[in-house]
Amino acid sequence: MDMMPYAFITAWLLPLAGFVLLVFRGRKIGEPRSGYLAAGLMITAAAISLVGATRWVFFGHPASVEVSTAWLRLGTQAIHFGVRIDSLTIVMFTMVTVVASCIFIYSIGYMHGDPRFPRFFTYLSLFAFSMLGLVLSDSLLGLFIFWELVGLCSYFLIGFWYEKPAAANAAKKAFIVNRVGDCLFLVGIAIMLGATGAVTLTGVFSEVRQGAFAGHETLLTLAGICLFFGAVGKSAQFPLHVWLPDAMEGPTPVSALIHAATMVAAGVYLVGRVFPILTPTALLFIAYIGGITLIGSALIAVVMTDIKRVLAYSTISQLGYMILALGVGGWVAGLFHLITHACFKALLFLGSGSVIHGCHGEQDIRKMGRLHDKMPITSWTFLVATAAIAGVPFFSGFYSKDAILASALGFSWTHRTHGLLFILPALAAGLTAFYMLRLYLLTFRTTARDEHVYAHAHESPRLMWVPLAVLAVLSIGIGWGRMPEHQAGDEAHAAGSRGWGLVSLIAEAQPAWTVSGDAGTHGSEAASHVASAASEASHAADAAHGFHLPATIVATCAMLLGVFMAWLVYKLLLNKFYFDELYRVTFVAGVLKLAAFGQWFDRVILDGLADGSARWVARTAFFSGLTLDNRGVDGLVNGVARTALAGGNLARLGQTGRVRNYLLALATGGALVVILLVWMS
Amino acid sequence: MENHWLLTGIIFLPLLGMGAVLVVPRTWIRWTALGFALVTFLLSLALVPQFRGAPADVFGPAYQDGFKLVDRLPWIHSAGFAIDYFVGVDGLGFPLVLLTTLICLLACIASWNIEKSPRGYFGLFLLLETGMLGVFSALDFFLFYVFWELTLLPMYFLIGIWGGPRREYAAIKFFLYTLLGSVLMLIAMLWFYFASNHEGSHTFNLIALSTPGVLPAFATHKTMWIVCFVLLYIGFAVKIPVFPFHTWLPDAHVEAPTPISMILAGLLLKMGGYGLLRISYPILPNAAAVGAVAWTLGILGVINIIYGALCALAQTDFKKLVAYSSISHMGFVLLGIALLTPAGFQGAMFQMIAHGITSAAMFFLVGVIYDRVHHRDIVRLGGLAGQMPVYTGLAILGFFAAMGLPGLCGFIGEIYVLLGSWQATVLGPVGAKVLTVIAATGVILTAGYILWSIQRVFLGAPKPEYAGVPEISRREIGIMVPLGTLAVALGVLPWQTVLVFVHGTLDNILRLMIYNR
Amino acid sequence: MMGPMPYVILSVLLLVLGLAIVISKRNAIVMLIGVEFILNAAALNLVAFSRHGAGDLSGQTAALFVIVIASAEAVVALAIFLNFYHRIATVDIDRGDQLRG
Amino acid sequence: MLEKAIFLLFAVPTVVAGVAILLSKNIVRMAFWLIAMLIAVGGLYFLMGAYFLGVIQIMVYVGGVAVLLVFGVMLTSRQLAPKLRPGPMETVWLAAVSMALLLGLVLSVAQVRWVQGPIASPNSPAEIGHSVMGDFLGPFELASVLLLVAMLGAAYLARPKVPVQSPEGSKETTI
Repeated sequence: MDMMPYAFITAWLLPLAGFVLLVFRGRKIGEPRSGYLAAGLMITAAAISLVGATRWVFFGHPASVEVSTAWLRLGTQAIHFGVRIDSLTIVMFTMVTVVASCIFIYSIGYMHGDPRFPRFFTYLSLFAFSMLGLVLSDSLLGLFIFWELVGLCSYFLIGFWYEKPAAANAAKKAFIVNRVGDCLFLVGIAIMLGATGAVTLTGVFSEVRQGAFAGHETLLTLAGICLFFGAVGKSAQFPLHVWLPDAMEGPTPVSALIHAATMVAAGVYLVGRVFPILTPTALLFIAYIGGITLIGSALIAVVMTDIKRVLAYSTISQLGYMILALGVGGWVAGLFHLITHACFKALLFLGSGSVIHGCHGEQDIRKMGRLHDKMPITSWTFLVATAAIAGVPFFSGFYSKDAILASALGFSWTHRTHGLLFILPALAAGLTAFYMLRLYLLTFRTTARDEHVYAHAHESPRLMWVPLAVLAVLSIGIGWGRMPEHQAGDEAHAAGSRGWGLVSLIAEAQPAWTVSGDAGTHGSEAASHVASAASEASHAADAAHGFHLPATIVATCAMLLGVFMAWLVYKLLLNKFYFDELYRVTFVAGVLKLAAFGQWFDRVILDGLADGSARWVARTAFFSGLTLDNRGVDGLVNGVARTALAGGNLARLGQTGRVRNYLLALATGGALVVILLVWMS
Repeated sequence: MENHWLLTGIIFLPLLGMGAVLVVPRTWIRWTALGFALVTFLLSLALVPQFRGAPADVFGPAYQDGFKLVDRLPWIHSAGFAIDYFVGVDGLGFPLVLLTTLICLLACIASWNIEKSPRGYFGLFLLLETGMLGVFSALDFFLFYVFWELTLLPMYFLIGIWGGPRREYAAIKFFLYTLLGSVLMLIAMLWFYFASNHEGSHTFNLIALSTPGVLPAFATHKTMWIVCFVLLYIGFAVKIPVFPFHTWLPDAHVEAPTPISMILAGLLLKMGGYGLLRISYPILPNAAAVGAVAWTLGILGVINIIYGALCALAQTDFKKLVAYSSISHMGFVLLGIALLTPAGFQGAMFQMIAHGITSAAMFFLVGVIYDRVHHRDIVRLGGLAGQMPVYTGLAILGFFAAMGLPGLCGFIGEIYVLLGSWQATVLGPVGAKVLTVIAATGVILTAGYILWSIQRVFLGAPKPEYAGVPEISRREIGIMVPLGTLAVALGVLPWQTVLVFVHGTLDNILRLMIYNR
Repeated sequence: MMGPMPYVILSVLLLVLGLAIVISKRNAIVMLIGVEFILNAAALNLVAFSRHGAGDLSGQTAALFVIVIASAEAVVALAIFLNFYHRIATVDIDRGDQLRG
Repeated sequence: MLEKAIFLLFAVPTVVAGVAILLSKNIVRMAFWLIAMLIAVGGLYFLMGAYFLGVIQIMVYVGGVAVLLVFGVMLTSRQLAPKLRPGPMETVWLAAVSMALLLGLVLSVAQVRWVQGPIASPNSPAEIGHSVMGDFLGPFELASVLLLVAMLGAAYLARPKVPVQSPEGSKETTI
């Protein structure tokens, strides 16, 4: 096991090597070769991590391995830079490398002919390095550093086609909105460092466990929420999700890699990592944010007509699922969904990229249709991903979504006041099935609505569809597995019934101790309703066992309903051109109204809020920068100067240069002296 | 104490260079200046070994023991005054001396295309370097003051003669502001001198003045140290510059020629922060620990951060934007110093070095554009990424380093200050935290103005009027490479590159504070 | 027998009158007239004290010098004013408020 | 008594002359009032027994300086149109200052307790000549130099400015 961390570190540094090579020699290396170089390094990294993961799973392993080196001292606190490897790291690392490999290969085909081809792989390599660093990092500070770096790569890649003002704007927006979250993340780190004197996760946990926050539970809650706000920004949760739809201005592989599979999931990963210190109140807050996000964006996705935007809102919705799962205590379920979602959403994006590529840049699904004939492989893989995300049994999404619903149901069952936390995801499950099937049907089935697009559509080259196939296989099979029966962290029952598959591997990493669990059992916090309620929820994963069946039934029903509706629409509107109008008069009118409202709210209120605050800042900036600084502060200073000048001028009045005035002054002075003398004598 | 000639040599070599520049033939002037700047830089590298080793050996048990390469000669010992030529460096002065020689070397290369009377330019330039080196190594208050004023004069002429259209206004403004500050400093200096009692006589010796008991009158009179602190503070605040003494900076920067802007932002502003750490805090530790003082300085620091960033956001003159960003960044220095935490001190010191690198880089980058398109209006720029890809890459590196991107030098300074000030106790349980949170929002604004200017300058469709703009030249790349390398090196290994040389001294200064005893 | 008192009082009157003339008149030539008043006041004083106080001739001699200097002054001043007049075509002394021609 | 009468006879015209000049607007009249004042002062010198001085006063002042002044007036009186008068504020201020000065000086003079010394006897020009060439030789020489310089200076200053053709012929210069 000793070599384990170093193997992963090697795999981690490979993309960095690619980045360094490409940044200095990119243009020399040229178009295809730079892509092959980056992809080759990435595949090597994936291979290393797969070997490592295999070894980890099949040859026994400790709970976690940590390697760190002294990095710096912050004041008096020594800060180490280290990596921490546990089952979750292994899973995430492998997922990132594998998905990234697929997307790197795909990009070679997709970006073919772009004048900045090497640059693209430079950024991708840097992104892969940063993302893997984020996964490996053992401290909050390390997480933050790579957190920012992935944000930077996201900035570069969204703005890759910077000639388009929309792309440049979207990139800027993404970065700045993320910075809002990061700012609070930083505050969270500051709280943690201030209270515990540690930034490593293990250090923080043990300090918190020993009562670093005793008597300051509110502060701990605040810290948790601050840290969570980092995730809100990065994982595009309400209300900071506004950047993600705009981020679709970037090239499609970027959307797949960064804005679907990996970077946006980093927020979920972060919440999962800091889960032990989240107080019940913080968890409840998280759960509700997730709930609002998932239903809102699912509604909006229904009315989107841009293929990538549908997927973007669907991504936000799915991330909401994960956040909600973590919020209700379904730690395993949330992270499980993260992995499955990464596979099928990457596949969906790559599929959409393939469609866009095949349709020569067309993104409007109203102009597509019957593309199944032209690009069968894309169509089939897309269908697989659609099934996965919709939650069709035996596809990966089914298992993970089922786990989430079970956790949510378990939570709601024990806390009836929070029933909404189950109803929302259940509803959204139906919506998901509906809008995804709608997307699939409109794109690949029905009729060809735009002859031009249809006529010129073609299947993508092999370089692009092979990754699709690989991801399709993953989208089906990755979710298979079984949870171990024993309670998490309960070593006594470890020998009981071993689970298998991905879910069991994730379950191994589940934190054994949590603040919320602790709060309930020790009663150190006042046994408020929320506290005790959520404390039990932290064991929702265990409780969920009993709720799996009902959750499955509900989810499947919702899914079937969604599918049925989509099929109905499809049947009704087959061969009809004005499908949107007919849409409205049929049964989905209400849903659509709601969706339209959601979209309006999103576009007008939230985006308006973001833009408005930007405008407000700009106005303040212009006021302070131009008016206040020039007229106020500088004016004050110049005022002093002007006063001095005026005083000088006043004095100059006497200085007329006229002999007579001087003489008069002289006489005045003389008179004064004489009178003074007379007076004194 | 034994005399080391190395430091004296470093300080006065540029002065020698000035003499040489004044006599060599016209065609040799640039090379002569460059040669002297280079040799000075190489000599200053010889300081590094002095600061390697165990912290206890390098920094000594107390602040007063940490000085290396001390050189001391009697200078003015008449009319009852005891003024020494007394120089030495510790962890505070050493990195700044090194930074000075480096930035001056780079600025000298950046000055290559100065056509207007180069003899005078390079002469004053080297004089300025001597002045700054003297400030960063003087240990006698009087000597410090002399060097402090010595930097003022060349700067005045360098802006006033080689500057832009409004150069006279800017130069006068700069001069008046700084003079105001230094006059107040002079009062405090004389006050210290006549209040001091070091082995039976008055003294200007900064080390002696920072020894407890040397200023007996100050031990009891609270008003006295507060007044002196305020006098010194205004002197240094003008240089940092702290709101509301900052308005000379944008004007001076906009009018100054590019290399002078590099020096002004990269080095001259550091004299303010250095002065606070070298003079105000060690001599008046009680004053610094007063809650009201810490509050004032902390709030002013936060105002600097936010206000500077807001002002930067509003500018359309590229150089003015960078100038305001300097104000914002120097706010972190002030905040870090004000709240009296080890991490804050380290962060402030690191931020000074980091800002020295990034601001020099940014001003240089702006100068590169200005040389090519002859204006600095951000609104009219755009799409340069297509025409000047290498330049764009370097510029983005420089700007992101300033923005505080992890892995680059700006980040370390900011996070040290923020994390340090969060833990401060001098403002009560909540005060420091509130300040920290407000300061942290400055990070968003920073991202705002940096990204917005990147977008407006580099991104977007290429504009036809800049079609023939030549790519950054080899000389200019040569200037950016050291700066970029340092930005990365300092960002990745902050401890090994900077903090290991300074932390002991900073801890010792902090230990001087009553507050920490 | 009168003392020096009336002379001194007269001299004071002449001084004040001369001063008033110099200050109030803008004509350069008239200013000279005022100056003559002041000089005569001084000379009157000198002579009076010479007669009633010192008892020797130094006062008278000094008065003689005053007359000499006054005439020299008048000559030079007139020359200057003529020059001034040629240049600016006025005798208004207030126009001569610049230190250059 | 006679002495007082004679004193008043001369003193009153000097004061009247001063006041008249102050109030007058005609520059030629002012010049004549000046002559009157100078003659009266000369009379006072006679009254005090300074006969030589009185003669000199009348000869140099009235014959020289006053005539010079009249010439000046003539030479510069081409434009008399604008009345050159001070502003009202200035006049008021001047009046106040003059009164204050007068009052102060008279008061201070009045406070003096005069010590009567020996009355100098009337003297001859020869005695004055001895005094000038004896005790006051230095000042005398200085005064003569001053007169010379004044004469030369006046001649130079009053000389008309004629453009002079320089030997090179191209440049016009004024000396």
